[in-house]
Amino acid sequence: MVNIANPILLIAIPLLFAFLIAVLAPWLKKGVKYIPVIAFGLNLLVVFELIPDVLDNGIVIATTAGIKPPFAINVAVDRLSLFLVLIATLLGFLVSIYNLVYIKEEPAEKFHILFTLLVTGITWMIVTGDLFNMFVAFEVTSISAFGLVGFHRDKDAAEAGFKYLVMGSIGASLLLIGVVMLYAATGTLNMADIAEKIMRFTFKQKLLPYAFIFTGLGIEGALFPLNAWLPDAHPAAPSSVSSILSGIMTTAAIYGIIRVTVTIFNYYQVILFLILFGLLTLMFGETAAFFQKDIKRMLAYSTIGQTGLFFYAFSLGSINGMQGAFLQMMNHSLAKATLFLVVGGIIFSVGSRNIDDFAGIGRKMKLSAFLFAIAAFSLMGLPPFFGFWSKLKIIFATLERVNVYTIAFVVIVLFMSLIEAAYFFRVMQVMFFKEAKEEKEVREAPAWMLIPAITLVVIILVLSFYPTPVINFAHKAAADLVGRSVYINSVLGGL
Amino acid sequence: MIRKITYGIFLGIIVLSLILFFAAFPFGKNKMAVGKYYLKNDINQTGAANVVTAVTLDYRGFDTLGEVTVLFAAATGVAILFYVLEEDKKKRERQVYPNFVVRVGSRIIFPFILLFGSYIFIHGHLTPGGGFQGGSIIASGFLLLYLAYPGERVNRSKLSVVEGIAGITFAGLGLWGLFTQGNSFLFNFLPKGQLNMIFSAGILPIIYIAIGFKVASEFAGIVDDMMCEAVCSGGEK
Amino acid sequence: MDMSLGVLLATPFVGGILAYLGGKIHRWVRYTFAILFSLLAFIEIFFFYNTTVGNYVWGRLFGSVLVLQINPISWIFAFIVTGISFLVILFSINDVEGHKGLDFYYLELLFVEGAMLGITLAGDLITFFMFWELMSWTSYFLIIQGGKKSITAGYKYIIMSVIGAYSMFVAIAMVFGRAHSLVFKNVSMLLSQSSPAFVIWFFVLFGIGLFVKAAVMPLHTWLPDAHSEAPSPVSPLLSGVLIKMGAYGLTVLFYGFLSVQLIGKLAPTILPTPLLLYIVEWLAAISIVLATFLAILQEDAKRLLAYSSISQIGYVVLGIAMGSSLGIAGGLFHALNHAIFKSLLFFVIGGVIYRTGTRNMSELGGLIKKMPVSFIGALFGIVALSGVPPLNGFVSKWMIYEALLQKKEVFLLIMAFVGSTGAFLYLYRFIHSVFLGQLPEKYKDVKEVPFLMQLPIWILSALTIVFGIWPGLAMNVIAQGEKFLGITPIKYTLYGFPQGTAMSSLKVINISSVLIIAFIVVLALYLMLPKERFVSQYDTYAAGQVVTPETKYNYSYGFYMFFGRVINPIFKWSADKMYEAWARATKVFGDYMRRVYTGNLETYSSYIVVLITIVAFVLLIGGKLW
Amino acid sequence: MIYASWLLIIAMIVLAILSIEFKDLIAAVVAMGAVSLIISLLFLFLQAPDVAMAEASIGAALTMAIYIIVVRKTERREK
Amino acid sequence: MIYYIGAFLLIAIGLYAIIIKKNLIKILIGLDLIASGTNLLIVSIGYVKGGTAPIFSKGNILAKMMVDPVPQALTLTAIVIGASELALAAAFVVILYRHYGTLDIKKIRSLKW
Repeated sequence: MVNIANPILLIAIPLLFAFLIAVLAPWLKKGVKYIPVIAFGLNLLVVFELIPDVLDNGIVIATTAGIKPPFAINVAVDRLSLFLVLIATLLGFLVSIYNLVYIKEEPAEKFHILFTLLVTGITWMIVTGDLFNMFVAFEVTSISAFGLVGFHRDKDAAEAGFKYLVMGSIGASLLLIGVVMLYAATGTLNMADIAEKIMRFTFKQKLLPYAFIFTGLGIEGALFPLNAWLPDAHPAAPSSVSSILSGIMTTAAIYGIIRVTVTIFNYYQVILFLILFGLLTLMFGETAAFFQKDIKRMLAYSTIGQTGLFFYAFSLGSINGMQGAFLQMMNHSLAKATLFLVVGGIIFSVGSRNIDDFAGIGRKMKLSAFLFAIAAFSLMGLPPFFGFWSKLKIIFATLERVNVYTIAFVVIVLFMSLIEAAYFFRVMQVMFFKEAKEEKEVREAPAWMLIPAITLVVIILVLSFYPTPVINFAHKAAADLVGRSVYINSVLGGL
Repeated sequence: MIRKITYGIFLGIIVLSLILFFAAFPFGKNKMAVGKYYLKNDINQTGAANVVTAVTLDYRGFDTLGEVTVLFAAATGVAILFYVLEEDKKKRERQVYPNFVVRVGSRIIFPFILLFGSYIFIHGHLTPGGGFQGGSIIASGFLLLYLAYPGERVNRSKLSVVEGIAGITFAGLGLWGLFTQGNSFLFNFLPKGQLNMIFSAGILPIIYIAIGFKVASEFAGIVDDMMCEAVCSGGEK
Repeated sequence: MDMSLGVLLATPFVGGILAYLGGKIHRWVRYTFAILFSLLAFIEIFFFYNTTVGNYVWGRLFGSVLVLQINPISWIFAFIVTGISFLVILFSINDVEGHKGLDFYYLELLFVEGAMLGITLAGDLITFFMFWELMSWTSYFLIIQGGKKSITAGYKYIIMSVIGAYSMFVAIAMVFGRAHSLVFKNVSMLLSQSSPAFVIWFFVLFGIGLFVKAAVMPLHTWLPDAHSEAPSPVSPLLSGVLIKMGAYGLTVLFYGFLSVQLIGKLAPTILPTPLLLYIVEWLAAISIVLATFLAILQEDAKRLLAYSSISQIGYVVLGIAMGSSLGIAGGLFHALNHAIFKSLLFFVIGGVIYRTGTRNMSELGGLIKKMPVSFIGALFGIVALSGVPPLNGFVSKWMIYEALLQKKEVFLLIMAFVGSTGAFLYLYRFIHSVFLGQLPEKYKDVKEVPFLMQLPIWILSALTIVFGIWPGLAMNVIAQGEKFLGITPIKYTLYGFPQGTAMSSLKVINISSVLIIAFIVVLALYLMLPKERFVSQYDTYAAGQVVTPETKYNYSYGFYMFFGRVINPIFKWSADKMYEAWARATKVFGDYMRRVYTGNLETYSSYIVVLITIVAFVLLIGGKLW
Repeated sequence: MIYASWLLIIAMIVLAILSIEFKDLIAAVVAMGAVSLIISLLFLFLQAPDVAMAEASIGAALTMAIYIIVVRKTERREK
Repeated sequence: MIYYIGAFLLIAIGLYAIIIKKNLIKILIGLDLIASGTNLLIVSIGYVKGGTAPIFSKGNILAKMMVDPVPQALTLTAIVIGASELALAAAFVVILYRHYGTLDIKKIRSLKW
């Protein structure tokens, strides 16, 4: 009997289909656009099959080459990974539906190939249990992202793509150096194995490889000051790609950092510095977003800010903090993806990315504007939406211990939330309550572009009003992560 | 100038710290942990004489799948960036007359390059070399052809069909192993054969041949895109 | 019985959604749902009269239960919320007819009502905070529907609200970090055991959030803009109800979470009231005086009323912060009364705006003949507001004065009196400029407002009398509430207060009778005595020119300019300007901050290198991080 | 052998520096190719024939070709 | 050890080129140098003194004598990845030149703040 609940299928299926696009493109022509939908639909099935297994056992492990984990590459999905894999696959599926209508520019089939590879790479990065494999997945992700950022081939796209490429390449090299240092030190590449063997190392010995890996992943994960590519690249990419980049790619890189920090290095000594990174990222992202006139650029900066927020929450180091971080990750992924999708539809209709040109959208594109509002509310953390619960958790986790530092942290976080609220409300004012200067014919975006956003908003709403299962799940995921033994023992202890 | 010196010092600090780190793991010392296992069990587990191939394709075959994917993505990305509408392409094409010696010489050499490349990737599991090396050698053969006949182009859609099929072969073999035997991706389900024979090591040669085709067609595609760009839009002024 | 708290809370939300959806079918479906459900909520409130229902658990979150409760204190506020909301919806039907996006308007209106109801019913801090935020942003969407200027006003409102809410949020999180339960009972238990520093922090942070909503100076700056620019039916909701949520929060904070004794322990008590409460009292008193002065100088009728709201909420806060039984009762009663008469006044001015299209007082005048019902409403409103018997404002103000006297806080008493006197000035101005005097030519054909808009005016006018003559009706609940808070409830009778409650006893019926008799006597004298001859308004000369109906001869612009000249210097330093300067500074700073994204690839890569260099350097100097 | 590797590495560093300092981009690219070739030799010294082959055919040949195409397509001199 | 130092220096030179050099092609060379340096580093980590290539050819070679095969496999991957990255970067350079008419990175900064 074929067992569908195998995490490797999450990677193998879309890869197979991506290659299939290349094969079928000469014959199917435009028809290839349905292939990613099928691929991620199948993936979604696999994820749903995985959910009960992971919930029961806490972790699902799959081997390659029929050889036990430390010796061959393995793939492991524990609660935290499942969390993100679910989001990644879901976004991949929905955005590929969005692409059916959205991508009109040639060469469309190449776009679909790269798009499939991008989402696959992200999934890969999340599920892999091997450090070098993570590097490879990182490269799959970033190289497809480079290509997609340059998809429009215009001035902005070329500049943004090149900058992204240079920074991403440096990041990849640094990550590789870090991985290699760990190999030199331990003689193995399996995460669990390294985690086991690195315990005998001193703080000092662990610092340099950690710094390299952190920097490498941090570049992709948009941590300040490594995130300068992001505000250029996200707007330059087609909106559907931006929603994947913003929604899950940075999150996946942060996941990598979390995995490395907690599971491999068990590195609580550096946590104060990580808090610094989180807060700086948050501050710079949100303040810069406040000044943007280009909506996609604004959203990109907001992504930086949100990344900073959940990275900050993670770096609190407590189970509660991590729980908050995971909730915020989920919230950010769903909401930001929705925002980019909706904004893509609006730009599609209005033909401008300037916020001031969105006047009167609230009346002409009612549904889009409504979806935008809900997603923005959730992102800002206004009740009763899902973002509120995650923000609540983050603040509660911070103030578990009340001292000068935590108060200062909270003040910064909340002040930045205020700025975020300020610019989102400004956009909404323009959209809903400002009359358009000239009467232009603006029609609602096509239905196929709205359906993904609607689905995401429905998910956000369901989570908003029924958050308990997710919250409990996040708590368990955080506890598993902090406990470490679940992961390490089940990977090393065979199947 | 101050910038240069400052960053020189910074980079010096980084190099120093790296040296400091690696001082604990000196050059030439045996640091193997999993490596030892591979060397010990290579012959009975994979049957490939070349342990590097065994590691690349079997133990770490999943990495290689990723690597192939990266190359695929890069080739696609280059194709996107250099995408020119078909009609524009034809308009801009122009005739170039390269050296006679180059033209004739490349015609003679090209089959040999192909043969050499194929040899390398077919014997990937026995001798040094493999799909990547062989594939890139074949691609450099294509490069030679481009130098000789700048006006001509490869049929890109056929090239992409080749890469697609090669990729499907790789992923499909992996899935075959997963679904039929062992419940493990990339399971080596074919008989291992005898060491140092061409038909040995199970699925490894097949994968390496697929990779060879894939790498060759992808690099050829990249070169093709680059060259066409250079020629089609009248590059050098 | 427990379940019905959930039903009560759900009523406005369900109504809002149904009204929204119904509006897609026909506008009357929308109106039916809106009116029906707001009325339903109002009726449901009465099932909880004088009952205390605790701990209806409606959810669990982060290991804390989410609880709904109702007690007499929250009942008062829930009563205000549902009552005024119902009237606002009645009023809206004619007023905003024909505007765009009405479905959304009613949705928001009912959601605001639901959110405020949620605040009053909240039994734990998460619920409280959730509805608090919900109220902020839903009311924001109501405010910015009032035209161009309202957008800026709304922006200011939402920013200040969010600041306040976040301050409160920090306080809540601090408690959560220690108690891991946010049910009110546990909170008060925790606070009673905590160190004074912690309690003071909690008090201040939580208080800031409440002060912003209650518009206590210097955190009031959003109010004049928001209240005056909001659509006419929304202003009563804001002024009458929304700022009361701050008062409710303060009551809960002072006497629910803490207690007079506990606050007293925090600092040496040399003053008649504990120090923290004393500071609050002073802030309230300053609000009273300054806002009154500012109200006097306004030209815009709604702005005048908005400033008046700040000053009146000052009385409420002053009363509540007093800590004595009488003071608290006075404060709570004044909250109820203010909701009634301020909504009344806003309804009246809303009707005037509906008919004339302006709210600039110097352009109005003489509307008494055209809009008699509105005039009567305005008359009742201003009489009640200025605290003249027999209307309700008198009783509550009397209670506050008495309480101040009891505590011998003379300065505060004087300030309260000044506020009251000032109220006469601006209220006279209000009624004079709008209803009395010369009717401008262009308003010759103005008619009385439609019936549905008259209805709230009638109802509220009646209520001012009811609560003015029978204060015991309200005292009934308030005393229960005080008992609930653990304060000795005040003694009261239906008509007033017996001996021993305050320095003197009060029997409103007596005063009222005297006043009514006096009124009748004066009226009789007026009717009996010979009258002057009536002359046409225009039978006069001004500087040799014949006065025509077009000429404006009773000037109402700059009515109190002489007074303004005297007090203007005080307002050179306004809190508003300070916040604006602060915002500007933040903006400039942020503008510099974002310049790290130079667009220069070299810079970007150097960031990476510098980062690694730092780590490497740390390693080289011995791996010590600090 | 050990001296050969010393020499090669020093040559490699020098060539690397030259490759980033040459104003003529073609020369820089050629120096880069030489660095690749030396590295591939070093791989042979390090008992890694597979990698040496890959580096020689990919790193030295194909990458070089790409560089040269790009330089021809753009401009030859660094200003 | 000299191999390590050579690799580190290559990496450092590459980073230096990316930071200091303004020409796009030089930046590409810098990226390439970093990648090459990393590859050299990886392979030299796997080297064992007196070891042989990890291939069981016809002669009788003992497994104990071989160098570590894993870094070589990794390097193989890394080389191909580096090359593909470079190809993409080269394509971007061409596109940038088409739009801006220059290879000077200082002039290519229309996206900022």
